[in-house]
Amino acid sequence: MSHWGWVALAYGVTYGSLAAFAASIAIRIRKTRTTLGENQ
Amino acid sequence: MTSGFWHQVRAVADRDLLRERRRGDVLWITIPFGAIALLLVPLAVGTDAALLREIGPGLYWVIVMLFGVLVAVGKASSDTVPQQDASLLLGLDPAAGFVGRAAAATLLLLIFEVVVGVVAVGLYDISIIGVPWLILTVLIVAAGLALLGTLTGSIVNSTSAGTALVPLLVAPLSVPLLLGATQAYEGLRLGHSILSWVLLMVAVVLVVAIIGVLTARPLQES
Amino acid sequence: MTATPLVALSGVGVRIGSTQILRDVDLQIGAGEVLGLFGPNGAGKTTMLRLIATLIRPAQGEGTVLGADLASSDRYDVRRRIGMIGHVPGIYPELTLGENLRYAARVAQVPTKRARESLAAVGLSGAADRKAGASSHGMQRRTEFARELMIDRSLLLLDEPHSALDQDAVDLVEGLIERKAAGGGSVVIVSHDRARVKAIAHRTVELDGGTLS
Amino acid sequence: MTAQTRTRRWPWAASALSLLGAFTLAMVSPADSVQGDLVRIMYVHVPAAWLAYLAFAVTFVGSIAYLVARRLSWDRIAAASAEIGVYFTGLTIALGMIWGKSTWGVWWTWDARLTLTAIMFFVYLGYLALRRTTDDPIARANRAAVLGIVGAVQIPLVHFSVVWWRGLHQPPSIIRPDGPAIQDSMMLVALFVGVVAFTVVYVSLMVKRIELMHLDDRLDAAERAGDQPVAGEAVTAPNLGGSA
Repeated sequence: MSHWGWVALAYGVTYGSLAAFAASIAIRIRKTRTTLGENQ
Repeated sequence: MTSGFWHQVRAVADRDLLRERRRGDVLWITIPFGAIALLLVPLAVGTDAALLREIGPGLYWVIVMLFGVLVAVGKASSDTVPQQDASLLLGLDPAAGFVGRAAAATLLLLIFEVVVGVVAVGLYDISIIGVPWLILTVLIVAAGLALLGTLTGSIVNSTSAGTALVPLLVAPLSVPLLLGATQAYEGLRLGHSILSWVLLMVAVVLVVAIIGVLTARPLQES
Repeated sequence: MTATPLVALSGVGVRIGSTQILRDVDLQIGAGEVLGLFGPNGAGKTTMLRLIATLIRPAQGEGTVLGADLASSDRYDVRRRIGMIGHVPGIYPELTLGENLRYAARVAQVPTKRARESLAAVGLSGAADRKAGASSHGMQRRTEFARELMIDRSLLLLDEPHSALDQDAVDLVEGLIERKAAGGGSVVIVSHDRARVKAIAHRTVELDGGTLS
Repeated sequence: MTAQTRTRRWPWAASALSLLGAFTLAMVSPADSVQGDLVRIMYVHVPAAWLAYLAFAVTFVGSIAYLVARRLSWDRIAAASAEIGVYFTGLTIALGMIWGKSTWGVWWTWDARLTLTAIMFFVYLGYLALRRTTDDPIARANRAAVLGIVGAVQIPLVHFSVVWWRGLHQPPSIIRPDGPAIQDSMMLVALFVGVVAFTVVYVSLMVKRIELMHLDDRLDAAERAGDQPVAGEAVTAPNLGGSA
């Protein structure tokens, strides 16, 4: 794979996992808020 | 560190050793488990003598780290809540309890290391060299691993996962001991000075012992 | 009871995990008093004993036992003066009855010859070399009584003392309780056997729904 | 009831902005004379490793603070930071392997820092496993605090042992696998901004993760509100009905 291919993979893994981790927290926050019966 | 403290340490150590002698878990379960691991590896990686002589020492120390710690978490060294309550109400200082349990585990680990060591020498034709240093290494590893196992054992103390979690907690933390022991033996073989590795292992023993004593009371709380 | 109480709890609550076991418990136990504690299963009687034994920190309220504040570290110093015989015997099945007592004597730092004497006092000298795991529940409880005889305690906490004991063992227990109360110590008995306990207790309290009434 | 926990918007915005800045810098900075464009992997690999250790340092401080002050807020900080630390450690290892494969053709180069990061990953994975096995908040905080301290105090010991061990097996190579020398100031700027951006991300994740913990506690409390019966009330007098 070309150099840019590896770089793209590295940044894809970085930003992809960051987004997934952040999203998992945000989703759990929204879910808990709704069960607590509050709006955002 | 009054004389009462060491008196209680000996009482706890004797108690655990007596319980182990009666149960025989180390002798009949943990040691055979280590020995069979040594037997299985050549079946997997091939029985070429030079290869086995090369990987023998390292493999021995890995088995000591992974299975030796089971000595410190056996039934003989974990108390039920009523047993802990009774000891506490006898005025047992949790720190003395910790040191006593670690001392008993150290002795049991020594037995493990020696017996499994004999099996390793036999199967892998490991040459025993630099004996005084080797004995020192075996002693320090026994103490370090026993302390790590006892400390994580009291951290995990009667949680739902129970003692299964201890080997997972100990394995990464035993890396300085593992490298210390393997490099010490390597150094002996090549005639280098192994003081730095021995001091590293002693540092592990001191650090874990100090943390164990200082956190004995908060851990008893939970 | 003008003397300062051995045990004083005010507004004490205990929570384990997310369940509330005890709530705003107020209790005073004076020296020389024998207190009966009754209540249905799960009312928190055993938790109450472990609380008084300083083995649990109160989640709410505060309390002192033998002068030590339950939330501070001086509770470690009074523990040796508290004896507790719980539901489940706190002894080691692999060790013999004698070895269990010798261990207790060594930790409590009393002469180990007392182990033999106290075993004889509870009528178990013949069974000293029998493994605790191989002994009956009644014998294990007697061994725990022997342990309490061996060490001078100011406070005795007994969980269902009459259960699994034959007649002369019951006399033994009640003798121990009377001697302790006469000597200025106090005893808390948790039990379902209201008749027996009412006979020897000065006062009884009902623990229901986690609060005393 | 505890104070209403406001939902905070700024963390996600701040993180996105700073990452964008770091990304552009990483792309515009010059290629490395030897590594070529592969050096750009360093602008995410090094910050990730740096943040992993910062996170475990926060867990260490939080653990000590909890044992001293006995306030659960410290335990929450220690726990959130450990969780985020394990994430960053995992990311560092993944990036290290991508670097290894692209530069040396081998996924795992046994380079000292990468090996050390892998060991730390398992120590704090054990920390998270320990927290999952206890449900009583006080007992869990006590135990996690001790392991948080043991884990951190061991890092120097593990570090020395691995670096010494690595020293013995250092294959002669033009470029040490640990990373190329920084040749150009622009590279340094890109790296620095990368670390700053990742720190902003770390703080944002911490803020949101602790917000979630507060909400979980409030949910827990709501379930246990006043009407929550005491455990004992679940036991009622047995009613045998038409027994003989």
